[in-house]
Amino acid sequence: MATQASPLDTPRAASPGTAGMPVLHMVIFAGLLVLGLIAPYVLYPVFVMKVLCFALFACAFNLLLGFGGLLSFGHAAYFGGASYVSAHAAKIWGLSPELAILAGTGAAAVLGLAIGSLAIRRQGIYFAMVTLAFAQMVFFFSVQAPFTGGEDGIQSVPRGHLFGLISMAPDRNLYFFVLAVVSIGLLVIYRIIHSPFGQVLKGIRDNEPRMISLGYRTRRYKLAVFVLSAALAGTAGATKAIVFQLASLTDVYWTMSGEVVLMTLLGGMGTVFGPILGAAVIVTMQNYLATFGDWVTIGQGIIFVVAVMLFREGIVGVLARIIKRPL
Amino acid sequence: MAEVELAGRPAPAASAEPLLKVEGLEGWYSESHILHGVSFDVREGEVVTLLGRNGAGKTTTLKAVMGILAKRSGSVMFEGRETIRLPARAIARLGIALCPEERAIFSSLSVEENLMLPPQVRPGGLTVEQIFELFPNIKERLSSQGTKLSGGEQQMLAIGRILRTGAKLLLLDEPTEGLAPVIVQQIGRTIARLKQQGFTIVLVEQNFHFAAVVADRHYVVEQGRVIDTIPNEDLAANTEKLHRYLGV
Amino acid sequence: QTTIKIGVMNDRSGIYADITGEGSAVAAQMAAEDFGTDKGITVEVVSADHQNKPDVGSNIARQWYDTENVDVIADVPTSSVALAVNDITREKNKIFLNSGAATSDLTGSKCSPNTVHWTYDTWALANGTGGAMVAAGGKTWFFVTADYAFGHALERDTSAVVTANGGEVLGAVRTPFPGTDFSSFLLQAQSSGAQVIGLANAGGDTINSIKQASEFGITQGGQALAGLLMFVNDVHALGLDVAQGLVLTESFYWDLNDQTREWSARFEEKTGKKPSMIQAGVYGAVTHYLKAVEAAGSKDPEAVMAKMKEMPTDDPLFGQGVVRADGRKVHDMYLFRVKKPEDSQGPWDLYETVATIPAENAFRPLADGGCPLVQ
Amino acid sequence: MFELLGIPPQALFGQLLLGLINGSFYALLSLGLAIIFGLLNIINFTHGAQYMMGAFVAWMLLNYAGVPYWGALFLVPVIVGATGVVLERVFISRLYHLDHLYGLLLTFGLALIITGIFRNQYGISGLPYAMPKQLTGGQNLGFMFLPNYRGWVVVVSVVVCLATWFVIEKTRLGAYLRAATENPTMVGAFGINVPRLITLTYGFGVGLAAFAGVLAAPIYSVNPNMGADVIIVVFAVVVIGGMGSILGSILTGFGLGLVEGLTRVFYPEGSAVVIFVIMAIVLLVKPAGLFGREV
Amino acid sequence: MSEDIILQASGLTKEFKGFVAVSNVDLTVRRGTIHALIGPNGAGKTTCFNLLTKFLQPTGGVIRYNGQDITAMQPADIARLGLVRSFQISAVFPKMSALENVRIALQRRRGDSFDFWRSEKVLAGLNHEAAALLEDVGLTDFSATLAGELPYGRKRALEIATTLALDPEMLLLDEPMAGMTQEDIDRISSLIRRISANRTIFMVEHNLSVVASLSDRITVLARGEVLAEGDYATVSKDSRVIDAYIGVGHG
Ligand SMILES: Nc1ncnc2c1ncn2[C@@H]1O[C@H](COP(=O)(O)OP(=O)(O)OP(=O)(O)O)[C@@H](O)[C@H]1O
Ligand SMILES: Nc1ncnc2c1ncn2[C@@H]1O[C@H](COP(=O)(O)OP(=O)(O)OP(=O)(O)O)[C@@H](O)[C@H]1O
Ligand SMILES: [Mg+2]
Ligand SMILES: [Mg+2]
Repeated sequence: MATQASPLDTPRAASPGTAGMPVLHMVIFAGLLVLGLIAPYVLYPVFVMKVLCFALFACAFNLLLGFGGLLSFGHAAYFGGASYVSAHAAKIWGLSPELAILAGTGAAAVLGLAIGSLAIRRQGIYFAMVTLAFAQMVFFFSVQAPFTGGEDGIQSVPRGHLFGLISMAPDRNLYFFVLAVVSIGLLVIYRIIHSPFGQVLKGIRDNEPRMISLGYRTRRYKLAVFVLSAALAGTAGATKAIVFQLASLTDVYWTMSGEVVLMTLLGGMGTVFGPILGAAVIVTMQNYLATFGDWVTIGQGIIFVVAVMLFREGIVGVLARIIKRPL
Repeated sequence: MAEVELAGRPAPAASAEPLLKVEGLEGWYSESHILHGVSFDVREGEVVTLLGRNGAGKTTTLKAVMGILAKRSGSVMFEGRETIRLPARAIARLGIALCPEERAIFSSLSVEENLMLPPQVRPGGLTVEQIFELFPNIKERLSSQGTKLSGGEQQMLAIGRILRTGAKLLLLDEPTEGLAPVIVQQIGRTIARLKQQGFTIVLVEQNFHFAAVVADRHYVVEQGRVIDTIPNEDLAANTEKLHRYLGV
Repeated sequence: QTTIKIGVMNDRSGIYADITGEGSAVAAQMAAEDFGTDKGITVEVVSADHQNKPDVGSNIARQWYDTENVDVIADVPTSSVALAVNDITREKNKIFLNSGAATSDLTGSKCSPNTVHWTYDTWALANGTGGAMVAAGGKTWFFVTADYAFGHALERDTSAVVTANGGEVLGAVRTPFPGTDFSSFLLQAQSSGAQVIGLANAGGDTINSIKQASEFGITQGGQALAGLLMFVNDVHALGLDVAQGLVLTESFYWDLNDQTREWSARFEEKTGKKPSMIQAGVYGAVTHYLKAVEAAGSKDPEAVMAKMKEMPTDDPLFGQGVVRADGRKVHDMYLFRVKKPEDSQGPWDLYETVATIPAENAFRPLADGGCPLVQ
Repeated sequence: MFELLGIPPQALFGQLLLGLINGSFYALLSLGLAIIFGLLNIINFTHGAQYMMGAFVAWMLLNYAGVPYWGALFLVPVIVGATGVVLERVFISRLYHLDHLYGLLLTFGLALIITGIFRNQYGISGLPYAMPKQLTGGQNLGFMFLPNYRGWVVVVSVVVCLATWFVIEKTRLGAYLRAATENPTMVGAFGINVPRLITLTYGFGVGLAAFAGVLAAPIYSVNPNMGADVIIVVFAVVVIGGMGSILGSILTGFGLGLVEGLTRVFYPEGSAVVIFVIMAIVLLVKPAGLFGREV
Repeated sequence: MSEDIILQASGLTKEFKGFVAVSNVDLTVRRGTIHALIGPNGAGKTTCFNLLTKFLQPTGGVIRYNGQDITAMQPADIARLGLVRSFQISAVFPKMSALENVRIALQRRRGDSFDFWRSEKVLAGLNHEAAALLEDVGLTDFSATLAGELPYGRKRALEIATTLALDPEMLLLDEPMAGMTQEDIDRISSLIRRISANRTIFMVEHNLSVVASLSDRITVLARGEVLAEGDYATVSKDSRVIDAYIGVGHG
């Protein structure tokens, strides 16, 4: 269900020949890394870490939407679910942060497998609604279940010691750990997109019955990408829990699913770098509008509408069109 | 009994003033420029064919005339009226009807609903009985879902439904594609009969022999232009030229 | 010449926006003005919306303390957020003047040397409503409980009080949170035949249950509804003909005495609404804090907290009182019954006082809270 | 007295009746969604917000213009429907040539805006809307006290649902609409004014939502979030019923109302998720939905 | 059953709510032959087709492929056995270039591509083979064009190339010539003849000249039942076939 408007569908994005990472992309990745390294010295580290977590979340989501052609409206389930698990792991089991995050990621993958195997039975908009509904189920579970602490959430989660050695309490230390996690996550996604597996996904998005007649068991591929996306979303959520020392209902509520869609759409779905930008923009906006209450909601709504009506390719998508290169 | 009704309506002699006059018609799909000034005309009561290789622009031409090609320019005069700027629905109301290449049978409608869908734009269309007489298969499957018909049955339905509307000019895009010879012959007869009834028809055809039987004139389309016109009577003389055009 | 920055953090868009929100910021501002500028203390009030989300709240708190050198955070309704801010305030060693939150943990297991809990808490509400209702003859109870930690706590505390006072709890039904249709749960409560139906829920849930209770003629049927967490604005929103007869506990009502009436009038000029007890609480807490700063001659948290706990409180809204070692501010509580429409003089004339619970037994005894600070 | 799992049978009837009442809201809303989706291929995420608007506009009419409930019942769907028409003309109509997911995203954004605005204007603690005198009080059915109003809700929504179903599945207009969703270009080429059809359809679907909103105003608190909560459940309802079928979404709506009602008695904690659980099961055994056409 | 029978369907039946589209059809396709299925519109050809490739589940009957009962199998798995189909309504990947269209099929032969950790470099190796297949169907000049923008005829050609890329043991073609110019028809026929060397081909086709020239064996279907079977000469003389299908005075 890729769309006329998304840059995916244009021949340049198809780029049959492209193998490995084009120079342009290497440059951009490098640039981002440099930014990431200097950011904590000019900006409030906790804020930047939030941006990083959401960047990863958005990219994971984009893997499913932009490249798997599946619009999930329930990605909060994996993001939030993972954050609960890693918070629990760090606080109750006393795991070190990296292990807690792994635990969260694993949990998200399992959840993704469970929900995904049901959801992929429906296509397109149904798929969106089904994922939304299941996410809502996870939400209700989180409200009632004892271990999630209901609406108090899991609070005062220890940041712990990396590998049991380096204290993560100082914001800077934690920051560079988070930067590392997120960068790895992003590179993994990049590789997935440009793998033979990625090609198959493209085919399925384009004409599923034909893929079947060619002998592809398309459901398994869809499920695979779904699980991958869920797991990576989990990594983001788990990391966030460590950063804010808190896992709460916000992260499993449907508005969170909406926000990640917005970030991806705004940045440019089906682009490699769009979601990162999208996340940065939205998180910043939330920060500055925080004092204005409803205006956050209204602002997000307006961005949604404007993005859909005026630049569906998203910011980065538009840039890509201008410089005539996939971004 | 169909014949009886038909008798009511004398076939008008082909008049001087063309019913459809296409001049310098240009057409685009988004960016790609497909029609580069197509010109041809059809007089009332005539059957003309557009011949040409795959991708020559025949279908696109019909779409442009019908007004469902998003980007088009030039001139399309119907009964002396310029239609190039009208929306498709207005053009249809003037009495032009299209039977598209891909048939466009509606899956959410029953066969009957499909048949009854197009509103009457003029008197003088065929009655449902006459249509059943032409295409018996349809009658048997009236209640089933439109797209559950076989490829051929769908084609018959697609033709049948525009015969009801009483449109004066019929645009038929490869009506015999995927049809069994019996049906092809049936359609041939139908077209002849419609002609005799005073319908005017533009026919896009691959099936050479078929075209030869029914048409008054053949326009050869190549790369978005009409490059030649061959009256049917001269067809024999021009076969090998035509073969060259069509790359046979 | 000390400058003090007070951050009023609360719900400005959600369910508690009316009882806290801008009104609390106004109250804090009023406290600063009434305190006066002549004492060499200049006060700046900033405010933010925590949307009832702990993550948003802690995020704001961190940023305020780390980058905008806020000295005090005030109000903070919604227990989950309050607990989060409680932690951060302690970690950063600042001061937290809570007025909006209900959880009694703030001065119990989770108590902090940097926190004062001013207006009310679940224990006080349960005690007020539960105790007084039983005393007034409401012996048998049935709970309609929102199915999450907070609802459970409310039910637990209240049933304890009810049984302690010789009442009996016939049962409870757990309702999904948040919910809109409570009719079927109310019917279950009705068929239980209990004299009192305790609504162990909050906000929209409470409002809907009360609406539907009146629709199904439950109060007409002779059963009494007890709101365990309700505020004057909720009653105002419901309207008297729906809410009449409902009993609830609050620590402040604009129409208590001349001082409250005078202050509330000023408040109404600025906001167009009568104050809720939470907004009143913000005023009281900030006033007391400023006095303590003046007395301590610095804004150093330890010194100021010490002063706040040492000096008796005195303000026009809550009268005399003290701040206990566990951070609990104690004062009288009141059991109100919602008036019948015909008895009401004006749009905000809503309550009649059923009982006054004296400060000494309005709140949980210092010893029972399990607060580490008092061991 | 004979009891079923500790529930006297009378009480059970009572609960079933209540279930039916919620069911009628599900039915009205999912019907509206189904129509809009069926004919415009758009998942109208704004539906919840428009349901909420219905309730609010009724409240405004009463408080600013003194229009009583009965007037609102007819005026509100028209007014809100009109706003829907505007939205369709200004925004949605620009998206038909695109993938459906854009429609979803757009309406989601619109929903955020609308709810945000109403929150700003009216706060969130909810506004009171009095029940029409004619419908206050209730019947004592022996096993329960049934407020007249609730009975009215059931009756009127059944009628509205069936009428709608008839128009779409059995009339010529309905045929146009169905055809237009599949291939608007061709239908246009037959001389039918497709854009207008679609606009009016959207307006109608929105009108249904608003109608449900008016029905809800007297029993649920009129507050800006009332739509957001219910819409997701309705999505599940629609998935269970299978969106292809109008009748399906109606029946599913009422049916699930009943099921939910029962859960409230036997396992209240689960009543919030029971519909989602059913959805999961349906997806397993009949992915197209109970009434959905396989495509 | 004997070695040289590759596909055998017995008692094949398909009902659509009451309407019997295919009733009790027995079909036997010999290895290495070109077998044509003809019949008037609505005879049940496409339905048969969908039954054989399991895109429809038969109401009754058994299908054996190389002696193996495949009646209960999934479409994808059938394809994996080397029994591959093309579609009557053309099926390409509209948003991929012609080359990619073919390559995605070639990729299938590498086995399942769940290797998301690999770079797509590994696919570049397939480009030559893909180009060769495009050459075969005369699409060399279009290899970079998006399939969606090819004219109908060329789409069909591309689709056949894609199907061939799977190097199937048996090929089922539904009206491969429909909507093609004589030029294309000739090219595709010769292509089909060429590939039939080491394959079995089963096709539905209306173009009788094609059927006549290509097929070794013909089964005539009418109203869902087998009307006649044999080589063109036999079938075209059969009186029932003539009035049911070919009609009087044809070419
Ligand atoms: N939707 C489209 N977008 C872009 N280009 C198109 C589209 N449809 C057709 N074309 C191009 O327009 C040209 C003419 O197409 P058209 O369908 O008119 O040819 P035709 O003469 O009808 O061929 P055929 O005999 O195969 O139907 C072709 O080159 C084709 O690639
Ligand atoms: N899914 C379906 N539901 C109901 N009837 C169907 C369905 N598919 C096909 N039919 C009917 O079964 C009969 C055979 O259809 P089929 O498509 O096999 O014919 P065909 O031989 O392919 O004809 P054509 O040469 O026109 O394609 C037709 O009468 C058709 O209406
Ligand atoms: Mg064509
Ligand atoms: Mg067929």
